[in-house]
Amino acid sequence: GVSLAQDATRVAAIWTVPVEQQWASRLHLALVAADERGDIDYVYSENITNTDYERVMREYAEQGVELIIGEAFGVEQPARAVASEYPEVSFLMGSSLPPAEPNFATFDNFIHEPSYLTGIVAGMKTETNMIGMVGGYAIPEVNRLMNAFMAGAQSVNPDVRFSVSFINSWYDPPKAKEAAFAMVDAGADILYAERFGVSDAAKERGILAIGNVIDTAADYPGTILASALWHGEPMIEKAIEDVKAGAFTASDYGIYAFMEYGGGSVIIDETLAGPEAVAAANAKEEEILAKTFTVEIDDSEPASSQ
Amino acid sequence: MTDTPVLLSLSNITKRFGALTANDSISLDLHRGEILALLGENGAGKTTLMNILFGHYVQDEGDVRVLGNGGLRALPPGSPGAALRAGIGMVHQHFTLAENLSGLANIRLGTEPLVSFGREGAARAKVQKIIAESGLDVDLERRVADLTVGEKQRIEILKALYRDAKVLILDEPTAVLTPQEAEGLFAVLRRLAANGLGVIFISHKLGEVLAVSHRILVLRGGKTAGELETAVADRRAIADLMVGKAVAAVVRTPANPGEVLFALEDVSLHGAGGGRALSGVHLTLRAGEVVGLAGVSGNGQSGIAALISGLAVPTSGTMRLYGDTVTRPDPRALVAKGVARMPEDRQHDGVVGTMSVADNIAIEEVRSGAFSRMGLLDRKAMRERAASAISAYDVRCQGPDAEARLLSGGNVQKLILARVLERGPRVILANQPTRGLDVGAQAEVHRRILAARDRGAAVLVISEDLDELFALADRFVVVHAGELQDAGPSDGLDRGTIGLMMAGQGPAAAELAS
Amino acid sequence: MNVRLEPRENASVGLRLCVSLAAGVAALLLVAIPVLLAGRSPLEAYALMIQGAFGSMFALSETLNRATPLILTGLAAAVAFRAKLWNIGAEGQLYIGALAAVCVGSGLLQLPPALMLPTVMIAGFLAGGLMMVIPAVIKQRFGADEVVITLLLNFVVILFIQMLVEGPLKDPLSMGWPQSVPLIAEAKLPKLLPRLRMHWGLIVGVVAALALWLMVRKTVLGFEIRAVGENKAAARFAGIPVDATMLKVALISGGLAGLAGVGEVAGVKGYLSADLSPGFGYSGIVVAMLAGLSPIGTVLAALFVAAVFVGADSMSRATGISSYIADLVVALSLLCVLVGSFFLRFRLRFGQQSVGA
Amino acid sequence: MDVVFDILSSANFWAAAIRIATPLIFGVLGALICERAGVLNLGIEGIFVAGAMAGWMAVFLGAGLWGGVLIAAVAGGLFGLLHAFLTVILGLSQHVSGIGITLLATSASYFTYRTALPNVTTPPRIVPFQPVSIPGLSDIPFVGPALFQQTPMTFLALLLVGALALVLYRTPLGLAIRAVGDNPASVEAQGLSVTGLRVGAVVLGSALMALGGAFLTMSAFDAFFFGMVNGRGWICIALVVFASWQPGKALLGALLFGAFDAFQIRLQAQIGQVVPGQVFLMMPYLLSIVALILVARRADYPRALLQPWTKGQRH
Ligand SMILES: Nc1ncnc2c1ncn2[C@@H]1O[C@H](COP(=O)(O)OP(=O)(O)OP(=O)(O)O)[C@@H](O)[C@H]1O
Ligand SMILES: Nc1ncnc2c1ncn2[C@@H]1O[C@H](COP(=O)(O)OP(=O)(O)OP(=O)(O)O)[C@@H](O)[C@H]1O
Ligand SMILES: [Mg+2]
Ligand SMILES: [Mg+2]
Repeated sequence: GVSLAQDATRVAAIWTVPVEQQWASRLHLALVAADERGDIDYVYSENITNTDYERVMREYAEQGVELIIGEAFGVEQPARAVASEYPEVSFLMGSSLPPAEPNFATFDNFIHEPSYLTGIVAGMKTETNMIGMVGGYAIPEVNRLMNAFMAGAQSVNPDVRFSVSFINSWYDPPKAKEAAFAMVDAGADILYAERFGVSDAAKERGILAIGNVIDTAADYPGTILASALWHGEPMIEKAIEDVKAGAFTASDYGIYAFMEYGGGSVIIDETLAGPEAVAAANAKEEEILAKTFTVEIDDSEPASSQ
Repeated sequence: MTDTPVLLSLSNITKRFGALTANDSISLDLHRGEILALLGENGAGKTTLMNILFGHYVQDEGDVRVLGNGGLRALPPGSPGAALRAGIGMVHQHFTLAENLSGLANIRLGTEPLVSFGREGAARAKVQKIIAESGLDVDLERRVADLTVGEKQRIEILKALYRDAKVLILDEPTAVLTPQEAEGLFAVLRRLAANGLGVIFISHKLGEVLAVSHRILVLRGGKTAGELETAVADRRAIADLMVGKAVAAVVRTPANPGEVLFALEDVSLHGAGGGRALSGVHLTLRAGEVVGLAGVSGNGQSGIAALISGLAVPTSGTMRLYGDTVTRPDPRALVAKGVARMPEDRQHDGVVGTMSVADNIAIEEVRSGAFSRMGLLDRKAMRERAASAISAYDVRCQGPDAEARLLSGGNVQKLILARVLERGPRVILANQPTRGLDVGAQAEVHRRILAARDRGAAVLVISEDLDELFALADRFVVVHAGELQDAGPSDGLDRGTIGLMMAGQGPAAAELAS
Repeated sequence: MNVRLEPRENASVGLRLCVSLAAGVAALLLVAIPVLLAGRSPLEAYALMIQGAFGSMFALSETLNRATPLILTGLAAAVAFRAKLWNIGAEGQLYIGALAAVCVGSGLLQLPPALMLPTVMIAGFLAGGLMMVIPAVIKQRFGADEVVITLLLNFVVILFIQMLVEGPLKDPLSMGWPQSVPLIAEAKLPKLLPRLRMHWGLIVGVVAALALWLMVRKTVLGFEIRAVGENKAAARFAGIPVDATMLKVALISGGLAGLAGVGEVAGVKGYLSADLSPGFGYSGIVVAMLAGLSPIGTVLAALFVAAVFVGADSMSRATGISSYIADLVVALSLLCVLVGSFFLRFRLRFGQQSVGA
Repeated sequence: MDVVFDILSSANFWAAAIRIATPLIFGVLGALICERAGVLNLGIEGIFVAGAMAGWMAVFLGAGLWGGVLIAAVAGGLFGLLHAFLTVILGLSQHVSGIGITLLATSASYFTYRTALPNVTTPPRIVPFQPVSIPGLSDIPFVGPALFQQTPMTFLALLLVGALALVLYRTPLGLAIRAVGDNPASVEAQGLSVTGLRVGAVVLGSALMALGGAFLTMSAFDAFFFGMVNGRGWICIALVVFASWQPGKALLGALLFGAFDAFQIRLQAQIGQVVPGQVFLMMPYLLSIVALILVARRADYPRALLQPWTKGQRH
């Protein structure tokens, strides 16, 4: 029942994680930016358990929010049910399932392409031929990026071996750090930093790390070899535009994470990687953008090399 | 004694608990070198008065003054620390020892600055000196948990003496001691009093009081009932003062033993039931006979009680009830077969405090048809049974629905009597049946036990109070170090013989020695 | 003039109401602190809290929906704590109950609808119960503290569930997400009202509370549980099979927690995942203690905790205050009610009044 | 087998074990003090969070690292004071109060963090404690690297084990704490204050617990995360039973736990997904349970644990 601002679209986000979490933070930042520009009126709830998720969706829908952004991964059925009951509201939800007519659009962080490119850099740079990878949980959106990275590394260095472990927590940097240390002790000279804490271990041991989703190079000078970045802006801006234009449809917004839309990019520290690796990565990037090469999407759980 | 200076003076102490006035304007003086006995029925207010004196409780009215430099000074209420500093030491009715610490640690507790090092040696030397002077011999380094009750009590007294107490309060110190230990304690008290200590001594045992005290103060219902010099007092007068009316003596008629109802044949018991193991025990209980089991606490009484209670099964040997072998221990089955069991510690094992009187009376038979049908309780039957028990056994309480925890000790015992005797049992275990009860309550329990015997029940009385055993038992057995010896009919026995057998000498040797 | 504490024999209904009310007011006053810190008006926040918990049919149904598992886990704690069996493991038992529901209810078993639901519930009850019987047996056999064991088992169970939903139980249609195969329609608890999440689990909870209440007051088993809980030694002496009674308590307690899991999986979610419960097991302890371990009180306490949480969470959204305030409000309410319970057990006496002896 | 030997014989492994054990050492010592005095403190998990948040926030706002440690301890102590007020002074249920404290401390910490820093996405960082290396000692083979990859807080934790053992077994204060957890009447009868001792012990113990949390944000890592305590507090509750309430064994228990965790992390990284990762993660908990079963018979519970004490009341 609150009266709406004239032109600002009311947008609500519902995160199952704190907004610090890398994944949520990319969209959260884009939404905050849109809010600051005055395009939208942004509110959010963080750390909402899946048990509460449906209620929160309904509360926002009842409040007259026009666009609801969130994650349906753990609540696919109820989220879709809520959407069908509020046809006037647009839903843009992280989901592994297809969109649902008329108002339930989906997305995910499809940055497997830049991940593949970081794999190329890592594969060329590793001297011990051993790369350590520490993840939170083995879920598709994590597996996908890890698998692309591994494929990229193997494409340039068939001898490379991977050591993979999951710490079973999204937020336990001390533990992630310990897992990373273990990999360094086992001979890894590059760490794939899916979680906070891994790059810290790399920095402390003076080896290199691969960033994921966000750019943390400034925090770890001399450590981040390359990062696969996710940019929420293209998708968020597209969605807001669609809502404003009344053109929001139940489509897959996941494509806006692809490199061709600017939703994914790779950033390489040339002083660390050296020109050769940069060149190899750039060449592959050209192929991807030219659609002569497609990075395979593989959601299966990655495993250590035997 | 009244020529020595007053050490301690209580004036007009009043203490209420809700509607109950536990102490009603009580005054007393204690002199140097005096042993004052404080007597009274259960609940007369003795412990309460001492708790006020020691600062555990805060009195509602009145004050406590203690001799300090330059005369009597008022003690701030409610501070055990202040009482200790003023030279008051207390041995509580229930020991106040940390069982996980050594005796020495318990003695030192609270006597040194909290953060300080290396004072243990000096403390040990001081305690050892006190031990040498007082004869309170005990191993200071053992954990209190591993000490006997007598030793724990010595630690308690040492605690007071270590702080240079001028006044020593002992609340029922002999309730848990063997006669020999009690004698030892009296010797110590006399010696301490001779050195100028003032002693307040609470007891229910008139013999002790007459033997050790100089003066007697009797409380009744929270008021001072009277005061007399021990030299001019006799049992009868004291008992009458305590109860307010004459206490009729219980007379035991000669027994008429019948068939054997219960027997232990060469029974050994290890580990179970706590306490010492039993080895090769023979015991027979006959219809119409009371057997008294004497022994220093901890020699195997608890094992025998556990066997008859159905809480333990013999490791070897045979236990027979009405001639049949009992193979599995099961209190319920024994109860159903007519065994009545009175637990040693009635508050701990006898009643569930937060359940009602009716519940506690029905508890042993709650599964029987008398109180339940198809798993559903028959509340009405339970309440009716409780109502009749309350009136038949004179259990003082608000009614069948009153919580058992609100009953006094004596009334709990009556409740248990009502529970077990009302079924007309054929075998009765009476374990410490009157411990802590006053003379009036004692007489009542004794009467009930003898009445059951006369009805034809076989009774085993376990007691540390030889007076009680001589009052009840037709025949004596003595337990020592887990072995049971027959001492024969009580008529031919004297205390000395029993005492020697309790100390481990065979009946023949005991007879010779006596 | 001095102040003293005196125990009360029992508290009157009026006093109970007053104390509850005072605790509620105190909690609200405390909640004002974080609300003010966040720069909002407490009065507005209170109104929004009430509206969020009861303001609409939807809000009310959400409150009841959240109360449902809390009733059952609260009862699980209440029945165990009465017997002095410190079951801190309701969280794990809840998951095991849910697991059992999925095992029998996801198509493996084909039963007529009338039999399917009872089977699912019995399976959940037994599985949860067994999960508590294990620590109870360990306690009896080895003397190991059940507080710690049940607490640790919670972690083990959740990892075990994760393992299953990533492995053998994983739904092939879940697009790689770690969740179990869904329950078939016959195994689901029907909704109470269309379009609202409230389901029959609520009725199960209330019936369970009534059954427990009857059990405690009217049955031999209840009698024995009370006796064992209040004084084990006296119960043993009186011939009550203490160990067997404890195992029955464990089974009932764990079983109720297991039923909570069945409710969540069969009434709300439809499949099992490792995030089924946001700590309902732990909240159950709070609920039970607030209720003074009374079965009927547990229902009310569960409603209270649920309403506070749902109301505060909704308020955080309406005011833009961080949603962490919801847990903060629950915690403050809990502590206030806890302090209130003190005044039900004791009365303060001022000065020296004379009481007729 | 070779893998196992390789892991166990590496100094880095032992360094990791000690590092992982450090917050547990703080926590288990804290729980030990509380329980020795007769008070179970299930607030530990929340107090860890409060310590992690308060210490980090203080440093972030410019307090300096040791200042942060102090603030964390104070924050823990305050929650301890609340727990003591509820359980010691009012005699309320220790279980419920503890769980309430956990809920309160956790949510208050999160709320404060979010209200103070509303717009962070990457968590802000501080410069944490750095490993100290002592010239000479650090060069001793094996021991040197294992011990001197550690930060000052680890040394503080080790120091506290000794200090606590000293206080508990060598001072009258320790005597009094052990006595009050066994039989409060013994303490009162000797003129000491049961309430004072218990409140003191709970406050002190809670302060130590908070240091366990502070270690996570100020030594093991450099930022505060929601949920980062991740059950470490609860583990301490188990460890204290395992340790039979003795500081030396508490250290041993924490180190064993740390070693096992470090071991499973390494094994997981090396032998990979032969068995599901959860099996490794379960191991520390299952082993704790097994250990508890083995020590239970000999465990020497403080007899007055969970028993409230009200002066002038019958007990
Ligand atoms: N904790 C308590 N709180 C309130 N009232 C109590 C409490 N304990 C005992 N009472 C009251 O005091 C009365 C006497 O109890 P107590 O246990 O002292 O028995 P007693 O005086 O030793 O009597 P007896 O001679 O029968 O052993 C009880 O009837 C009860 O009403
Ligand atoms: N803390 C208490 N709360 C309530 N009532 C109490 C309390 N302490 C004592 N009473 C009651 O005060 C009365 C006097 O008790 P007290 O313990 O002083 O008796 P006593 O003379 O020592 O008896 P006994 O011979 O059984 O030791 C009893 O009725 C008892 O129940
Ligand atoms: Mg009495
Ligand atoms: Mg007394």
